[in-house]
Amino acid sequence: MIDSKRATFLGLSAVAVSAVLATSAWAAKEPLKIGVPTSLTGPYSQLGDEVKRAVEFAVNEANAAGGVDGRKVEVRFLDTEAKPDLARQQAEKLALEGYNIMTATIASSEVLAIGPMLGRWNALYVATVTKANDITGKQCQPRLFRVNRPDYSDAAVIQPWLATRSEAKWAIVAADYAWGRGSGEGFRNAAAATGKTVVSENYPPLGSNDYAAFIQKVLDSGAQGMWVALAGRDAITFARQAKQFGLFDKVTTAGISFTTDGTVKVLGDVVKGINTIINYSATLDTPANRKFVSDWAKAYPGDSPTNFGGETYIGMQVIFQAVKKAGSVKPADVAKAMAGGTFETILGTQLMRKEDHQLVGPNYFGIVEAVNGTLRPAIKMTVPAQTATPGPDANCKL
Amino acid sequence: MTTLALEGIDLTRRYGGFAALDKVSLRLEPGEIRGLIGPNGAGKSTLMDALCGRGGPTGGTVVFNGRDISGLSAQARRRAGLARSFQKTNIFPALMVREQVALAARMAETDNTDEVLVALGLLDLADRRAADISYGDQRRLDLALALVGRPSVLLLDEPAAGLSINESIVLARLLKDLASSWNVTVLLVEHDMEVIFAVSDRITVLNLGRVLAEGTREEIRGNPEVVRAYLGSSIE
Amino acid sequence: MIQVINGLVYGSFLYVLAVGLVLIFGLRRVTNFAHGSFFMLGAYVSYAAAAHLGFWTGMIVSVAALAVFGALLDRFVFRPLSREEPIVTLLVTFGLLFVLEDAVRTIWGKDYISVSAPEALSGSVTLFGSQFPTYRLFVIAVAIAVALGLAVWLRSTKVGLYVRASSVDPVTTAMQGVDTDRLSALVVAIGTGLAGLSGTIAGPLMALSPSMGGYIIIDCFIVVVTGGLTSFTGAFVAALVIGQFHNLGLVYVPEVASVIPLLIMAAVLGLRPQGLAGPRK
Amino acid sequence: MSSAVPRDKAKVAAASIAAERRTPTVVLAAGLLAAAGFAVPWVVGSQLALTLMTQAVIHAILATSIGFMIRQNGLTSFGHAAFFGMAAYLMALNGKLDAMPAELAVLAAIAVPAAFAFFAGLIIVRLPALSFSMLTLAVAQSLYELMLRWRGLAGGDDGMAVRLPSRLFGIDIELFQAPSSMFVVSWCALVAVIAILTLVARSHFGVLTVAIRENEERARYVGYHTLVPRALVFALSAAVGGLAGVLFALYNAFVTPGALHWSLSGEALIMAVIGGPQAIWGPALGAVIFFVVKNAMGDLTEHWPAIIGAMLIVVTVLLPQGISGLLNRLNRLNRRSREAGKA
Repeated sequence: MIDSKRATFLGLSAVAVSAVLATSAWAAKEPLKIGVPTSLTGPYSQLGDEVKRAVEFAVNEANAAGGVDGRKVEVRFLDTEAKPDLARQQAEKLALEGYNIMTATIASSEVLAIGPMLGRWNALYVATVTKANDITGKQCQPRLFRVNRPDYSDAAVIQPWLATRSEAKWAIVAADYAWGRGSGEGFRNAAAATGKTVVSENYPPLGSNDYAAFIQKVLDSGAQGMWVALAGRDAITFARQAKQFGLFDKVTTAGISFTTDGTVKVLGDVVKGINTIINYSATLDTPANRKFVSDWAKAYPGDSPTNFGGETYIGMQVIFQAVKKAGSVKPADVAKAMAGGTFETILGTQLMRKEDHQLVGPNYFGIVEAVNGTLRPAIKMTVPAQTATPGPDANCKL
Repeated sequence: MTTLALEGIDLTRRYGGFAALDKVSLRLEPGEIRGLIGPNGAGKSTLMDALCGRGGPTGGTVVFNGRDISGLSAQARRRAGLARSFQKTNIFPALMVREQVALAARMAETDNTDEVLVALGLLDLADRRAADISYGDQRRLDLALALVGRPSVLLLDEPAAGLSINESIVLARLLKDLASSWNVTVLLVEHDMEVIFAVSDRITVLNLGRVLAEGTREEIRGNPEVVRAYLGSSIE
Repeated sequence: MIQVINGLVYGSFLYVLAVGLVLIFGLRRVTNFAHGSFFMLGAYVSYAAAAHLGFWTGMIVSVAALAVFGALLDRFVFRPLSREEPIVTLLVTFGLLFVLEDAVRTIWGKDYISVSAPEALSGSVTLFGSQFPTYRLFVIAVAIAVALGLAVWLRSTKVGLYVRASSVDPVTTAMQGVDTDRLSALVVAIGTGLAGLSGTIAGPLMALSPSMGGYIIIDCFIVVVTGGLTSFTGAFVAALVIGQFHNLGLVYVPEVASVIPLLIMAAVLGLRPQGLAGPRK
Repeated sequence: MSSAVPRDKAKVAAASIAAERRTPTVVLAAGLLAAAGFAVPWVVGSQLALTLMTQAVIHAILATSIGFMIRQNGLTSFGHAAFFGMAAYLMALNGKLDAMPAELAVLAAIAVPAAFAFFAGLIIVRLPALSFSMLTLAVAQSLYELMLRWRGLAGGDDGMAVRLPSRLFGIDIELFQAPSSMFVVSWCALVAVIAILTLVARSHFGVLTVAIRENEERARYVGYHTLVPRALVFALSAAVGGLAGVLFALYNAFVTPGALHWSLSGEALIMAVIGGPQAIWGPALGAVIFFVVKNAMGDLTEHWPAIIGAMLIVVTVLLPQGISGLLNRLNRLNRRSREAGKA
């Protein structure tokens, strides 16, 4: 399946590339070399695949249109296995090989490991799917940028949604590491602000095989609603087991990263009706996004971009436009063009704050339901950019 | 009166309800070669273990050169000069022959590695790995590990096991030589009666964990109880 | 009370996987780091087969396929290496782990896969006043069936006797004229077949991914070592104890739950270096 | 017999002289190799190659520590990353807390894992080999879990930066972080480690521990205590692992729980066995080869795990003694044929 899609896509892009090559418009200018240190193998390889397809799509699209600023775009992927040490090693390798504008790494810990080295490597990095606040907060760096919603933005979305709910007693199930703990805290604050009580808090270890103990605790707690911050494998295992215990039928469930395009595709009916924060969705109805989704479907027939794919594509849009604006592929010039600039993305015109290098954008809340016959998270509520991405992070000193 | 080289007093060891050793006493004069014989399961190896401090707790007392060593570990007994060799070849296969003899020598007061290698005819093999030499050579190496550092008492557990008749004879002659020239006291367990009768000054016979008889070669050969219990018709 | 049953489920699941390791270690003295990958392979094979043939046939296909795989593995890898240091075979199983993961990733893709329980087991029953998924009871039943089956096989057949003898001392058993090579092929096949079985029963419990073996293999080794390396009874007791304490840990002290199996192992080895039921040296 | 004695005496003398000659040879060879390391940055111009080589050498030190444990104790550690990560985290935590000068922290980061291993070793080296392996794994994974959860000070899974003073041992800290100079530092450390371990292995202590590995019971019956030497080997191995961790922390200035994870232990163990731990230098060679091959394969294809795995199977089946085993065998064959030629 995947292979046939790829083949078609490669075929198309080969035609496009040769058409452009014939004019040899970009022969004169230094190419734009993009390095992608991401998870090609290991537990996060599925997410790695999602971002890889988005990067490839963006690169082919740009080259077919004559390149970026008349430059050919080249891309190189290296495997990080989602290990921070390896990510740093591979990013260094990419930077030294000239692929010094980098993006689309999977885990926050990887980006935090890469960040401090960017100056030394004379490189630039744009985070597209990593949420740790520190990336544009305490550990922000002159050459480090982020286009996706950080954790505090997700927290900012919970409260308006929670205010609309009637359930008074809530339980939390979140992965026991920085992100899960942070999300749990965000929910607790939102619950306090909206007059709800949290009756059960559970932080299962990362990579658990059996969630029965936690499911039973939620069932016994008398909670009417449940907040879930589990991702990837954890999300799927938890959802499957929770369904078997009838948990979703008994409590209203909402979450973050729990029901993404990827996990919904795997779980199907199991997670139907679950509420979720949505950072990006192909269902978003703006002209720019409609065009992106339909072009994507041409390149990968029968497929639509996932949330991580969409976010990564935004990152590529920002990089391309910054390069054009800078008229250079030197990381220092591109960084200068990026900081404080505004960019036309599939989510509209967005500002890259110069104070903390965070792209200011909206955030969404929705529910898993059938859209055109396919089950997927669909947007029900939009939280505008000013609320979703509150003021520059005071912890960041650039 | 001279001090005894090694004395075991009322040595007792039990496994569950079974007494492997039942109040066995033994007195070895300095320089003596004592043969220790008995049918399988008589307690010969257990007696060796009890004397050298191997295995579980033992009742009774072990006196070595006039000193009570019952509370000492096996290591301490070896360093004091009570050495033993083993029934199964017990060497360090990966080490060179010289290396391991020297290693054993270091724990003793005198380093006579070369002397021992020469005496046991191992010098030509000194720089070979123990795993690569013949079985007979390995048996002699085992002996060398016990002998180096001039221990005053040697407990030898079937040193001739698996050797050819010729090799056994050479070994017996060697033991006698060593005992007299180095003044070593030897307690020798051996199934090969030729060897036992050829080298032993006195012989102790064990049966069912007790001392059945003790005496010179002739006395033992003539003891009807011993003949019945053990020697049978094999001695003629 | 219901939490105790949950512990039993996880313990049962661990047992089915770990006892395969015990079998392989007993006969070949192989520390099989690829066992988690066999488990993963078993899950994928049964998933693929079940898509066409249903859950139950999928289970049979998976067990059979893994058993054949195990027999071949023993013949072409473990047997030629049986004279080498254990660490060498260990390394080969490491290599196998890499290859299998990549092969599965290539064949079935990187996406997670989630499998539904078979129709007959997808409901739930009322236990101590709460709803409890039938499928979880099925997992306990499978473990009991495997334990009983092994016990009968080991205690009342001649082959079983050889296996027990070989597990304690492969060299001596070989000297008694038992064809340990043929025996090993059979036992390794059963061991990997059990990995296929546990992979199948894992399908409706956890997400399938090429790296899923890594999440379970450490717990399995802990069970085997705690149980005494070559003891089938030891593995059974260890799996249930560790499964139970792990689950109770999740309920009462979730912060340290993931190290509880390690602590149990350390405690057991501290008191009995040979493990719960290992032979005394 | 008496006539044989003079000949024997000559042989005895010759052998002991040969033994005495070895020590200076090792020192001299180490000196030359270390000096050669200084030339490398001039010959290899590429920063990329140098940074890869630096990382390979740091891994080589870790692999050497595991190999030494296998060689001297016959025990395989599945959790050697514990010492590596422990050292790296000690450096990082000290940077944060400013508990002691960084120079002292370097020494502590080597000494603490060693002391820890020594006391743990007194208890666990007596266990059956596999149980020992699993317990080392258990200790390492417990540390991993601990650091993963310690969000306050150690940053949990996000890891923590290693704050260092501007000068360390009087050397500009930049030199520890630039590939060209850090390669030289790591290389010298590796050469020194191998030289020291070689001398230790040839010393009485080294022979004794091999003897205990081979036949612990017999070692006791020639008069040795066997527990402490084994624990000491474990401690020495841990110290070397700690040294690798220190270099890692200096070079990367960043530590995450990954530095304690079993996959790092496993990878280092693979390196050690590929190289062949029967030679002290074998694991280091294995590490460099494994690192280079993995890197090259990773560049070529995302199917690198299959290629690495297949190579691992083939190499171990063909060369169960590792690469050093093969080289030694070739060397012996070569010498034998030369001797045959002379005769």
